[in-house]
Amino acid sequence: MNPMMALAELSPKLQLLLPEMVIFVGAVIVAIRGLSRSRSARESLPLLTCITLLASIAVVPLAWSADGSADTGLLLPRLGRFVDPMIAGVAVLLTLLGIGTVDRRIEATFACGRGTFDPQRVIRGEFYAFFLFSVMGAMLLANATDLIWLFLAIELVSLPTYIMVAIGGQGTRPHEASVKYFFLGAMSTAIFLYGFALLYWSTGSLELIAIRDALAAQSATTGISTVATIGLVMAILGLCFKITAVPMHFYAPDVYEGAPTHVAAFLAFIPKAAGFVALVLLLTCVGWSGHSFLDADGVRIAYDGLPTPIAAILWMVAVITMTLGNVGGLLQTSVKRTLAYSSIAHSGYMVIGLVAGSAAGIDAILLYLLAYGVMTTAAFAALSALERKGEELNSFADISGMRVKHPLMAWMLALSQASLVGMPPFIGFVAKVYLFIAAFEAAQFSLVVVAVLNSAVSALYYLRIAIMPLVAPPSARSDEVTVVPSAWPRFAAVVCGTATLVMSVFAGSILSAARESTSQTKAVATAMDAPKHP
Amino acid sequence: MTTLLASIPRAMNAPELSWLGVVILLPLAASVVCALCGALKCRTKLPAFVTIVALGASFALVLKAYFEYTGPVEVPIFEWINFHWGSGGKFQSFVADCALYIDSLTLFWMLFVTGLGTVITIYASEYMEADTGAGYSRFFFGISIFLFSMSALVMGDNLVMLYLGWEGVGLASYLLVGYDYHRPSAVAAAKKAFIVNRIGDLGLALGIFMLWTNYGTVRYDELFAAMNAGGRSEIDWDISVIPFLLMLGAFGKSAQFPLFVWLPDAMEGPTPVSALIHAATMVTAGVYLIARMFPFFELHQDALATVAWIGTGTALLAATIGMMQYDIKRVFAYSTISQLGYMFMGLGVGTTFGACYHTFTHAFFKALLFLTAGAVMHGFAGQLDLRKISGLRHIPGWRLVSWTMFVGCLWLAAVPFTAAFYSKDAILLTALSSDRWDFVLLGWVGLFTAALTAYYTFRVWFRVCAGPVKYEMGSDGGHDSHAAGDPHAHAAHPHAPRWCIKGVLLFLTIGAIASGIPSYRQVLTHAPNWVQEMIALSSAADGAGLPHDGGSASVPMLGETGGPHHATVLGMDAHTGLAIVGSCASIGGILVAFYFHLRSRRSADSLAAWLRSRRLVGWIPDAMEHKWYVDEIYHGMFRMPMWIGAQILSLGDKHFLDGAIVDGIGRLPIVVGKLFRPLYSGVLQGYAVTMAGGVGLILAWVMWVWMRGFN
Amino acid sequence: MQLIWLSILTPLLAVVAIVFAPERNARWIALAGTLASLGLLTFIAWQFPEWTTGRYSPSTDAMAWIAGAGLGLTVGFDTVGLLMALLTAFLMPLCIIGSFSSVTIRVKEYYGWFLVLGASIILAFAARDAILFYIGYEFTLVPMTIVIAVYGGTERRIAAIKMFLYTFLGSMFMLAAILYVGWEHRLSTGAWNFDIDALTATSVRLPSSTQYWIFAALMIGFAVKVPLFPLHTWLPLAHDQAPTAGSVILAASMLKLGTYGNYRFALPMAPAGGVELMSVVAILSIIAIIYASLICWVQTDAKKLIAYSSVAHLGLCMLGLFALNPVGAEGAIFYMVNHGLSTGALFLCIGMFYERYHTKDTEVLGGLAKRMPVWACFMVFFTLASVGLPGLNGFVGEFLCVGGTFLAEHDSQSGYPGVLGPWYAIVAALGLIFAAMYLLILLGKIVWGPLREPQRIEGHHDLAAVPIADLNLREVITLAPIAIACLWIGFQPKPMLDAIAPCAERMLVNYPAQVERFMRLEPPAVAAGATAGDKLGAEESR
Amino acid sequence: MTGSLPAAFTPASPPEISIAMLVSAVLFGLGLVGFLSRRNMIIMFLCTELMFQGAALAMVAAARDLMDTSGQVFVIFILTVAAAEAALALGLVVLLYRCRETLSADAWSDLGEGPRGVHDPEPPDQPEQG
Repeated sequence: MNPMMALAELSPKLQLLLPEMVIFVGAVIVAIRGLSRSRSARESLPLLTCITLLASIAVVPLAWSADGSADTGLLLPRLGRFVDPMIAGVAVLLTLLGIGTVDRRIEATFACGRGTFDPQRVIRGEFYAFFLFSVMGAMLLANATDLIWLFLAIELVSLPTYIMVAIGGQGTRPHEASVKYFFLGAMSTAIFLYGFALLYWSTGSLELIAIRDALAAQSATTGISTVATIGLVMAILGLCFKITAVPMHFYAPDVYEGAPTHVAAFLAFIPKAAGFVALVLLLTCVGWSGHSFLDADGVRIAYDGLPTPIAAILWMVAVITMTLGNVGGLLQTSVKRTLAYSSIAHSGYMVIGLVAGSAAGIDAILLYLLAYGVMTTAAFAALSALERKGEELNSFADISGMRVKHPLMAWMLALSQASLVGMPPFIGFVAKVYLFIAAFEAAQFSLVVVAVLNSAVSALYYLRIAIMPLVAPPSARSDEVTVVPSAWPRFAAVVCGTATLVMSVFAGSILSAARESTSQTKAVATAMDAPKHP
Repeated sequence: MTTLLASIPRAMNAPELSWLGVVILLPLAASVVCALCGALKCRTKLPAFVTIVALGASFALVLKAYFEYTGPVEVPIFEWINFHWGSGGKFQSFVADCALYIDSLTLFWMLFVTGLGTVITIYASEYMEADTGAGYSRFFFGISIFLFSMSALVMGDNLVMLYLGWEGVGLASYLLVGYDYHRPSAVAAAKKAFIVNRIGDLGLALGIFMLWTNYGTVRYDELFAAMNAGGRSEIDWDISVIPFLLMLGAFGKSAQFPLFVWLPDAMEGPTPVSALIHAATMVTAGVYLIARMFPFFELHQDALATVAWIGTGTALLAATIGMMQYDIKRVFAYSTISQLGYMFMGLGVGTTFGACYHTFTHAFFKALLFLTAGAVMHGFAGQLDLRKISGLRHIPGWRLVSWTMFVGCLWLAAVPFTAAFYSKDAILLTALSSDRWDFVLLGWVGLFTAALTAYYTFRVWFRVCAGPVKYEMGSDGGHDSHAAGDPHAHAAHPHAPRWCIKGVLLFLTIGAIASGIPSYRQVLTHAPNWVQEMIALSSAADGAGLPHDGGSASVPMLGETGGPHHATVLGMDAHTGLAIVGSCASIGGILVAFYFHLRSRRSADSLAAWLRSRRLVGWIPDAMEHKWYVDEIYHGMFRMPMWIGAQILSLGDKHFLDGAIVDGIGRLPIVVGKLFRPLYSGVLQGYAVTMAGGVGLILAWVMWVWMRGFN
Repeated sequence: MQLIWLSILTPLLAVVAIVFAPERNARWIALAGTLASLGLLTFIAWQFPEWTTGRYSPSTDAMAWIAGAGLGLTVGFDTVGLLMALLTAFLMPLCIIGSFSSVTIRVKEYYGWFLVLGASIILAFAARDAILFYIGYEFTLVPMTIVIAVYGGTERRIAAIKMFLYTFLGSMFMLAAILYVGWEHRLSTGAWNFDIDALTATSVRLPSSTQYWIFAALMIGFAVKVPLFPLHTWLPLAHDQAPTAGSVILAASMLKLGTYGNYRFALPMAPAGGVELMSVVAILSIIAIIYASLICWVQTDAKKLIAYSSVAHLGLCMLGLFALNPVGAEGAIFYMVNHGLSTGALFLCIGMFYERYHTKDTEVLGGLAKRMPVWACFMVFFTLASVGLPGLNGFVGEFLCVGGTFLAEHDSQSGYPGVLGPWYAIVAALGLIFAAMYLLILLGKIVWGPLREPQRIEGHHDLAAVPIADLNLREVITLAPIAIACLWIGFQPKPMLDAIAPCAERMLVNYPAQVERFMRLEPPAVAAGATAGDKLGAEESR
Repeated sequence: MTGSLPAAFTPASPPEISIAMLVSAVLFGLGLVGFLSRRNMIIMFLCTELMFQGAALAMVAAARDLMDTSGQVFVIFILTVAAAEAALALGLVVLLYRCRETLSADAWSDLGEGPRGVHDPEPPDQPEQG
């Protein structure tokens, strides 16, 4: 094959990867620039990261300008169009969270002249490069065409995060978090990898579209084979690690608590988004009932729905995840840990979208991911904007009476909790309602009931985090709380807090964007447009 | 039981008579002025004058209406509670407008209500003068509100208007009984009056609902029309229960057994209030209600009998209690209950005429008695114990009070040729000449009660007005706060009443005497009794004793040939016999009182001591003095168990329902959370085992499902 | 529609102004904001075209919010909603005025939250979209929780948290039910739509077993809010701890969201469920009346007493609604407005002496008529209004509620058969006696009797030291409008009754047939177009 | 990435594939058991590598069975990723060893809610109710 022709054939695909390429370039620049002797150059790294991310958002329209004109081999051809900007957008805010935190001690040493510059002791460049790589991995996932891509992208998301946890902050707690995160992450990777192998064995292909067709063929004759089922189950369970869902969620409280706050915020969103995108892709191969696709011959093939065991497993995962997350959250005295449990619980809610499937389910997941990203970032941002004697805020005593000294952060924290609990009119509420709508579409009434009860239970601890800073009197610990030197975390908190409210106003457009991105091809009507009762 | 069914004339719609609304409006306007006076801290007698003028004008208007009266009319004023649904048919609307129903019964009642109201207000303007200022305004505000409510009660064209007035007079009673609010006893009495009345009101309200659900209307005219149209024949459970419910309301307002307990306590109010509200007018609202709704009391054969029994029983009970009271006002209060018992007995045995006539006469003489008692109280700094005042008529300046009280006592004792004699006679005659043996029995009980009445009435008079001059001044304001600021409060000598009080006493004496005129005319000229005529034209016509279109007279006609031909009393012609027996009873009672309380006062004490020493009857005097322990029984039977129950509920609400159940459910998630806590041990391998175990379990489950075959 | 949104947004604009204004001006801005809102609503009411029809106005234009999910920003009033919004808007400025002296800390926040609270409540009453209603309904919890938790009594945080969690849990069920109905709507029409009328139209055609569950879920949510026995335990604590103005709005408007929800959602949406559960609800209401009344009797805390009396009074209101005939419904809706006025005013009165003495304990405080005669007049007046004295506002509602219960017999000739009837009414009417009892006992303790004044607790940081004197002009201005409204409504209930009547009838439009069916114990009728729902019901039962 | 193996390769018979799969599963299982039972971080890491290789073997076997090269391509990537993880793991282990002078994973259990976990300096807030 002529290389030029191959390139020409590839070009539509490459065009789709424009945002990722931008990030890649940015990451390389950041990594190199991090070694600069110039302090200002090093301090400009977060800014550079932001610019990179914003640039990648900016090229998203460009990437999809030739939308649908070529066969890109994508299962959900427009998924990236929503997922990429979403991930990059939240990542911009996540970048702001950590400004001034990474390398702070070393930089301080340099600044007061006690140490000489040593490129081996400076890690800021690495950190932001890893940051960008991880984000890039998450964005790449949306454009995955086969299992290899999927696997590599997931690993690209994960591997940098292991390091980020370890190097993003001070003390030994990040180390412990990192080791737990890494080892358990490796185990989960092995699990889904084995699942991929079985899936490959059963369907004969690594390409998602081919897998879809093979599974459809299987289910049309004898039903999806056992090997495929077990492979899928293992893949799902392995990915559950990324989304902190039962039974792979146990690491989350420890890691979130141990990780630096801004990295915890990162962990709460980027791997989770990646995991859900991967799960969406995997399950789209199996297909939900009420969904149909056009095969190569233009024949519409309707999905039979998830195989019973998988549907049942997802159902159980959803129920147990949200329940365990919420009841676990009740017992905590650490804000970060509570937010970790909240993260678990929210994954449980989002799994409802996976169970529900269909277009509405995926839309709901995307909307919920965005909402969750913004509101949990708001909470973590409010925490990371403050410190107590140079240490991160963690216990409830630290935030008690925060209003007195740091009213704005107190309000933003409360705002984020209100959104997390699903209080109207915040975006968390809209997302939750839409999730329930999706569940109704799939006649998953029991899940709605469980989720509703769980929302009420979760109110117990969200309310505590919201009320503590606003109402409780300042404690001895919270009197010592000061703002971090950088104003950016505060800015991020305000932006995210405001966004929880503003986004709900524009929830309609966000949702329609999400919906557009999940339609399989232009010709295929989604379940939303053509109602059909299961 | 009367079987006689009068056809009640339909009312004409007369919007042109809307000036009658002014009768109600005037007291309301007066109340507003009084309230303003209070708010503006007026220190003059302006509130009293305004009230007097307003009430006088009301009375004048009622008089005008009386003279122009031609037949029942309905006067619409404005729409109050009024709405329709569906097609808006008979059972698809609720119409209780602010409108007036004017028939002779209304006018009869309004005449003495507004008349006595005016007069007693004049009395009060002097009586309350020590309180000039906020209290004065408040008092006359209460009086105005009362007159407003009473007018609404009597003149309203439907039962909801009646209910409005009914509750309104209760409110006025509450405010006025509790006038002297810094005394806990007054506050308690006011509260008790309102709450006990509310129990009766419940019956009334339910009766109204029952009428409405069965007849589709609460307007008198339509209700009567339904009755005329044969509504009485459809006797089923919920219709026959109507009179009993209404009766409960009447018993509450008119202080009949078992709801009479509030009235004696209500004497905590200023005396003009006792005279106006708790003797002359408000307490007769029950009589009015039954008279007004008389046809409905014929719906159930036992309804009127129940009224009669309760009335007679209350009359006797109250009389026995009244015999042993030492507080003058309380004696009069029990006499009021007793006399109201007579009225109910009259209603029950079927003579609305007798009942209304007795209401009429009673209003005058009982108001008179109360006002004399008030004068005593006013002069003696709140002293009301009849053991501590004696020989009043010999004290200068008190002669008029003594003699007007004497007149009042004579009337109350129903000595022959007094108005009360005739009115009581009308009731007892009907009872004694009834076909029913139980009514005859009730009649005799009534006669016996009459003797008791005469005794305890003159016990007061002989003790207080006659005998040697001897008195102790009251300790302080006593029952009326007004005396607190009175310059004479702690004076050693009583101060005699001035012209306002005296004039009113005189006027009421004349009124009491004059209230007998209809009977005198009847006896002397055989002209129809005025009251009887008034009643006969109203919805209570069945018991008026005059022949009417609907049937033949089976009720004795007073003054005709001496009663029905078949009825006899002690073998004599019923009328004559009753006159003789009744005279004997009252005079006998007076003589006994004379002996024990004037001639040989010590013998009364020795008799009581002797009685007390007997084992069998020793408890009776104490029981009588303590009102037969009715309050205590109520307290023990109802209030206490309910209070204990309420305490238990209160604690249960706090500790069980909220503490155990709600908080327990709230803790449930925390408990569940604690169950799973060991899984988050913080040990890496622990997590790995749990995760791998979870995955293994799920895979095992999938395999198991696979073994069983998918689906 | 723009006007309505404006009336909701005006207080919010005032909040923005407060944030940037100096603290001393916060109260005036708040007052201006609420007055502007009241003015706008009055104007809306003035030119309201549907007073006699019970229909929504504006009737047509819908405002899409999230089109795909059928969520709209559609607002509009029917007369009931308008009346309730007016009530709220009427009480808001008075609450603001009443708070001038009682709030000394975090003043800007206080007024800000109060305005948000008002806007949120008005939004709930104005919403024509079920989810929009839910937004307003649920968001009230946030400002109220903060108002209680920051400005309340000694146990304020527990009280606030309990209120929040309890009502939040309840409303979650309600949300699920609304979404379910939305789903049914989607099944039958193919599009999501949460317009209340559309949902109602869908829901009434569902099989009765489905309606049963819809009704139950909605009912749980609203019953917590009302609150209905035995879900009432959050209320006394919340009222007890809330600052005065918070109590006023809580009692007057927030609890009414519960009854309003019944009127707007539970009853019209699930008539078949309504008839099956109506005796249960009625019995619970009656228990609430008697139970709460008895508890009131032994309360020594004036505010708790009034709080429990709210439970009893709203029990009566619920009973009226569940009489399922126009009289009861009319009475209940009428009562919703008037309970707000009289109980709100009572809370204001109690707040006024609390500001002076820093205690609400009727055991240590009493005979205030001597010290504060003007206050005593208002207190007596509003107590009497609350007791249901004819001629004042409370009477009409109470009377019609009991009357409606009375009428709700199966052989009623009113065209609206029911299953309650006289016995229910008699027990409920006992509550009227109890109401007189406990309220007069309260009066007897704190207004009448010899003067008893406690030692003032000095240095109470939350409360201004208001001199112990009679009401000042500001306080009179706070109470007088309510008193005038009470009197006016008591004497002229006709306009309001006329306005409510068509709404009451519309709410009950499906009931006569349903009750007939229920009485005859027919098998549930499957209406046309409900087949999909049937299948779903079957699925659910499996 | 799809492509067929040269025709010289013939599909393996089912028993052979089953054996290959079984071996891969055993490999995976051994890795898992080792991961769960050992405390030494380096050995734990090696066990994860074992699990990876189990998956890789399964992939190769499947590719052989399917006569498809893409599975083998996948294995190359798996090995690459495993190498990356190894680098990461060793770096991490060195870091941790410097801190605590031990390779035992149990030394790192400060976080968590178990008996050995570090509890927050402050007792929990007052009990909440619902």
